[in-house]
Amino acid sequence: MVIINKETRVIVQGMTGHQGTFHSGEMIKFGTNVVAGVSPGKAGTKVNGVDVYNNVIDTLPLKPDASMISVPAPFVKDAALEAMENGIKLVYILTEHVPVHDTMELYHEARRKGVFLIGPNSPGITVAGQAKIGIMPNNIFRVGDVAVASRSGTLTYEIVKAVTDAGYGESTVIGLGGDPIVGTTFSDIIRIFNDDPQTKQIVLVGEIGGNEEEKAAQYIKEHVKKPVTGYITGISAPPGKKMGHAGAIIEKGTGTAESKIKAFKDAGIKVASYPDDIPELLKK
Amino acid sequence: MVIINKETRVIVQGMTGHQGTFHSGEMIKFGTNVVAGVSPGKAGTKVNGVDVYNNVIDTLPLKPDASMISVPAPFVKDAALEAMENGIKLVYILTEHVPVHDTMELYHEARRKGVFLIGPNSPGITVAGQAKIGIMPNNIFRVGDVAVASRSGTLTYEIVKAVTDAGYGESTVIGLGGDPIVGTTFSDIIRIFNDDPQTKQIVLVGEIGGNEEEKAAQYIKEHVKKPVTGYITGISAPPGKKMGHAGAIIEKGTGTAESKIKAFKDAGIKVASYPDDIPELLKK
Amino acid sequence: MNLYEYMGKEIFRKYGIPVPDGYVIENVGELKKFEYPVAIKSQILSGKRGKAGGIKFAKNAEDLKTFSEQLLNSTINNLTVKKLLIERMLNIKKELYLSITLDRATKQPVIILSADGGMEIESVPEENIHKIYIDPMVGYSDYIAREALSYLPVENKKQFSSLLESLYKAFVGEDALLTEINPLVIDAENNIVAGDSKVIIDDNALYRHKDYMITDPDKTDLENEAASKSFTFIEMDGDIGVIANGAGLTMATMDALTLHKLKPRNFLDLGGTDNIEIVEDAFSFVMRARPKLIFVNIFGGVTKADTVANGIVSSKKKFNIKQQIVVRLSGVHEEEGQKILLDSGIKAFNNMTDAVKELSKIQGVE
Amino acid sequence: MNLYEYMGKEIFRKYGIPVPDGYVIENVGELKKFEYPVAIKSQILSGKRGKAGGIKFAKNAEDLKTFSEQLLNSTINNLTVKKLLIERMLNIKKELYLSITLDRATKQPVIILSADGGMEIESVPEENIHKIYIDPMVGYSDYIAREALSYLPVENKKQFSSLLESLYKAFVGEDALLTEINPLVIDAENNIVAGDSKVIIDDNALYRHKDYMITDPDKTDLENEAASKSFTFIEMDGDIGVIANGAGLTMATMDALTLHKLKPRNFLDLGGTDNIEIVEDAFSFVMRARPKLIFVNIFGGVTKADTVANGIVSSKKKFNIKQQIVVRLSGVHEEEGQKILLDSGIKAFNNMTDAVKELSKIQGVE
Repeated sequence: MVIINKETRVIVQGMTGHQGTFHSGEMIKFGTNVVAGVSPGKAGTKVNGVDVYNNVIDTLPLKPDASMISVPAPFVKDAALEAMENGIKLVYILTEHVPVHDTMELYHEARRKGVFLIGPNSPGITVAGQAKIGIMPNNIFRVGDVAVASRSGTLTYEIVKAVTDAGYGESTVIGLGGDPIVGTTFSDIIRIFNDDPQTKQIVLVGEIGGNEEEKAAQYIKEHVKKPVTGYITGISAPPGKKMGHAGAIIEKGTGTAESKIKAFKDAGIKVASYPDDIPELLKK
Repeated sequence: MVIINKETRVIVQGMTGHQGTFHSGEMIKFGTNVVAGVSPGKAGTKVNGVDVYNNVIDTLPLKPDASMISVPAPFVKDAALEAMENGIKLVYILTEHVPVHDTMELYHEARRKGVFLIGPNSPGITVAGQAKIGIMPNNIFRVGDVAVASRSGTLTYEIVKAVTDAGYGESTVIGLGGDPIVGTTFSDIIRIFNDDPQTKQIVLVGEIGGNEEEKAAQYIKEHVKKPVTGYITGISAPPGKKMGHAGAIIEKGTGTAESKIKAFKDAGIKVASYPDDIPELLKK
Repeated sequence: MNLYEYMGKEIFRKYGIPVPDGYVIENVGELKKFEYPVAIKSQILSGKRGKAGGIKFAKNAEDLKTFSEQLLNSTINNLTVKKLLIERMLNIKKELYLSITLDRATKQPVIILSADGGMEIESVPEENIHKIYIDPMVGYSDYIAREALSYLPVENKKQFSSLLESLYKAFVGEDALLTEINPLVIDAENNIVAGDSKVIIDDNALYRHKDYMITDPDKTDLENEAASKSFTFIEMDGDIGVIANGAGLTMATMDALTLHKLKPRNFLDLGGTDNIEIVEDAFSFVMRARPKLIFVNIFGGVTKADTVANGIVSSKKKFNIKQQIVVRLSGVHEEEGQKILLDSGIKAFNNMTDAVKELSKIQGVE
Repeated sequence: MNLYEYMGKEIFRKYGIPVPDGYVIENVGELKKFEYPVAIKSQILSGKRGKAGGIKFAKNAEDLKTFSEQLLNSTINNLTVKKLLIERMLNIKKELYLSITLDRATKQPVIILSADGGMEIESVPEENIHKIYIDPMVGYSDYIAREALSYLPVENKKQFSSLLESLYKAFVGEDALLTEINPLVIDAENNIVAGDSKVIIDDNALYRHKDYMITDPDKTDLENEAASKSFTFIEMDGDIGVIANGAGLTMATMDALTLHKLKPRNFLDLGGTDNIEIVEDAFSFVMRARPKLIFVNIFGGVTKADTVANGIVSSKKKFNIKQQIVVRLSGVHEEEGQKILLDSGIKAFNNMTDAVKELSKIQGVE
């Protein structure tokens, strides 16, 4: 188990919304311990059998450990601050299109407060057989020893399914989020995976932009003995063109698909050319 | 030794000013390792034989550990941020009349960055026989085992001199500063004194306002075996009247001289009625 | 610095916090045509102003003039009423309490709220007072208003949220130690209005707010004049003029006098100086407070003992001081200082306890 | 969103950053009486505009008109010039470089400076480029300007400090990803003026800046229209229309095509949706880009495979699509989706590699 488990007490900010309702239901089906919802003005109602409160502070008697944030982008910063200032130590932001200046502030505040921040624009985290906070499809997982970290959403499901279909299982799967700044990066998660006894091998699904893949590769080179398989998207992206919220602004010198693939190879990481190739590269 | 010693590499921000020049000279006489001065626009000059630079960043090759800030109050926040953001881990602010909102920001930034912030409006810190950062008179100290923490300036010198004249000596003497918010409080320093093998007994010179004396008393009650002597000023202060920068706004319920003296007595601290009485209460 | 109600309300207006329409007068000639009824509010820095008769209501111009004449220059709670705030009377449905102040314990701004407004917050039961702390590194965010609203019977939630955000901006932007609205009025139309204001600005930050700052209404004229010379000088009820150096030592001096049943006429911190003229300035303020006896308590450091001794001697001549001066001189240049004093016939002690005993003897309170 | 020079300069002006006097025209009828000499600057989003002939100088009204006529609607670096900025010509003494951007590695704003201005910053030697990081929790403080000045030959230090503070305020206040001034001009009177502007605003924050935002000048009309419907849609040079779901999967799709020497006509991320109409909207944009062949690559999750299948079938009818559609459907409701497609004669693959092979076969690039 890494980061969350069956006991983790989760609240959902924005639970009465369309996404909040659907995904909290899926989470409960998966086995997640959803203890409360928060939606201003909706106190007293129930969603998926779970009580809804107006404010995070009202849920504190339930001792929440984690919050999933599924509110519209303009309200994400406020909701995440509400969770962090009320002492919640794991905050996951589902919402996409969050202004990067908002995320930047949340990133630094999370580090200051010792909050594990996932996202924004992330599919969340799933620990197979334990709990899921986020929106990954429930049925693609099998309990196993492959940990996956990815900057993508759909592509992650695709890869997890391929891994499962090939007869492997997963320990922890985390979507870091597709934005230029996210709370948890490859270099953070690689340490955690490396220390997790349940994880025997690691898959990293990177993307052009930033230098987190390069930093993680450096760490792997120096500290990680577990086999690592990598894949980088964006090799075809024209320099300077921005591929939506994929965080794909090519940066001078670093951040290209080439530099990331090179860093991976230098660190002894097996690099797949297509997502479909990943299962073949896993250690039997 | 606590906090600083002969080796501590000190810079002085505002060294070319009247106060900066005088006190850096006294510090050097005391034995303090003053490695550089900082005064914008004054690079290339020397004060007391020490090179002056324009910016803190220019002194980084000298590996400064601590900075003394002696610039006018409106520039204190900027100077302290300059020191902290450049990685200096002990920042002492001599200046009085710093706006409390500025100090509040510095307090939180110091905690975040792990900076030991002393002051503002503080006479500084002296480790007898080692080093002094601040403005305490050089000739009142003798190396010994009495640690002193005080919220006052002149009153501290008076008490230290009385302690020395009575045949005792000091380990570390720190002036926490007379403002409503200061970087280091009694409850911070009491832990440090308690852990310091050189310190055999402790003198706390408190003042009305705030609840730091009460918090320290609680800690002493639970953790401190060393004898502690206390003195509280402001017993005569009319409620609600503010005694200048002494930080003496009486707060509802807590913060009165009575509540502090009671907290001290409850914690087994011997309480002096007059500053002159302190040496008599010390353990022989 | 404590601000008068009308000054606090000017700040509120600047930050978009609704206040009743109104204007300030210093004499009845300044009364204007205005919609009735109006409230006539004495501008004094004192609680329980209403109970003491400092607030009256007028239904017409005649009443307004009569009451204004009564209030202006009257004495309420020992304070002279120099200004009146004439305000449109609010149609009050509910009174709440809202303030932001600095919590010294956590070093954070704290919002204090209560559904029980209109009375002194000290008399509101603890369980009806709610506190919300704001981390100054993060600042205000909307969830704070949502939480605040969960404690208050407010229907116009949007208006309250924006008011609270504005109050926080005023607190930070004006370097306030306190921004208090009591009562925070909900009127018959469910609008939220600041019924009163109590604002305290950090003296040390006044240089950033020169626009509206003149003299501190909470200080005596002499105190204000001393403040303009950077002395911390406070007038008190006793008869012993005090000059000491350092806030802590000065306060300890007051304490020692009080413990000996001696009564200080003033608090004066000479500060860290080494200038005879500043010592003379200090004497000029103390003498104007007309003490019966003078106590100078100095521990020399930055302020050297001999400089102070010279200042005492020259002040004695300059201000023709007849009162007895008891001096305690210690620390840097102590011996030089004591000799200077002795030469001009003043005996100086070198410890505080002895000097205070001498004062007791002179005052016959031993 | 990339802003034109004149838009960036409007922002600069709003924050008090000095810019040359000037005005914008779309046709020569809008030319005004103005002090000569003037610079005539083509408003296109392209570097090396000057070298490509996009900037001209006029000494009198006649030249101004002639050059403006030449430049307007001309093509420079493959872009059509629709607007000109007419500006008072600066008397340049020195050109510096100054920008603030977001450093993804440290998650902080970073100030980038160089005494070598007026050329592309990429061509300035590393040792002449200086970086100062700003902690966003602390913000700007004056020492940052002092440090910056130690790297730059600037005499008017006060003006520079205030300019730098304003640029940081603009960077934060306008949700910028980049605020760049190149050249930062020091003129003959030692005044500092922004000679050019390059400003990029975070698309996700445009809702906070509705005042000056209309359409993204950096996007094609079709891209802008798609953006207004919240699609991430980018036109490209190839011939295969692409619809996929999720930014990562869409990008991986592009990569797979490219690795097989297939050329995408567009990037279109369907996003997480479960609505047939959105699939139809996606097709409408792809069809307007006139692809030769269409590739739909879906991994069902929130977006269910059968919904997409239904959307494909209805789009085919609605837009009368003659082009071949290659579909890969996998994930949630995969079997239902494949059946729907098969029923209307479209063969769906369930893995990406097979689908791409099929495309290669059709295009004959195997």
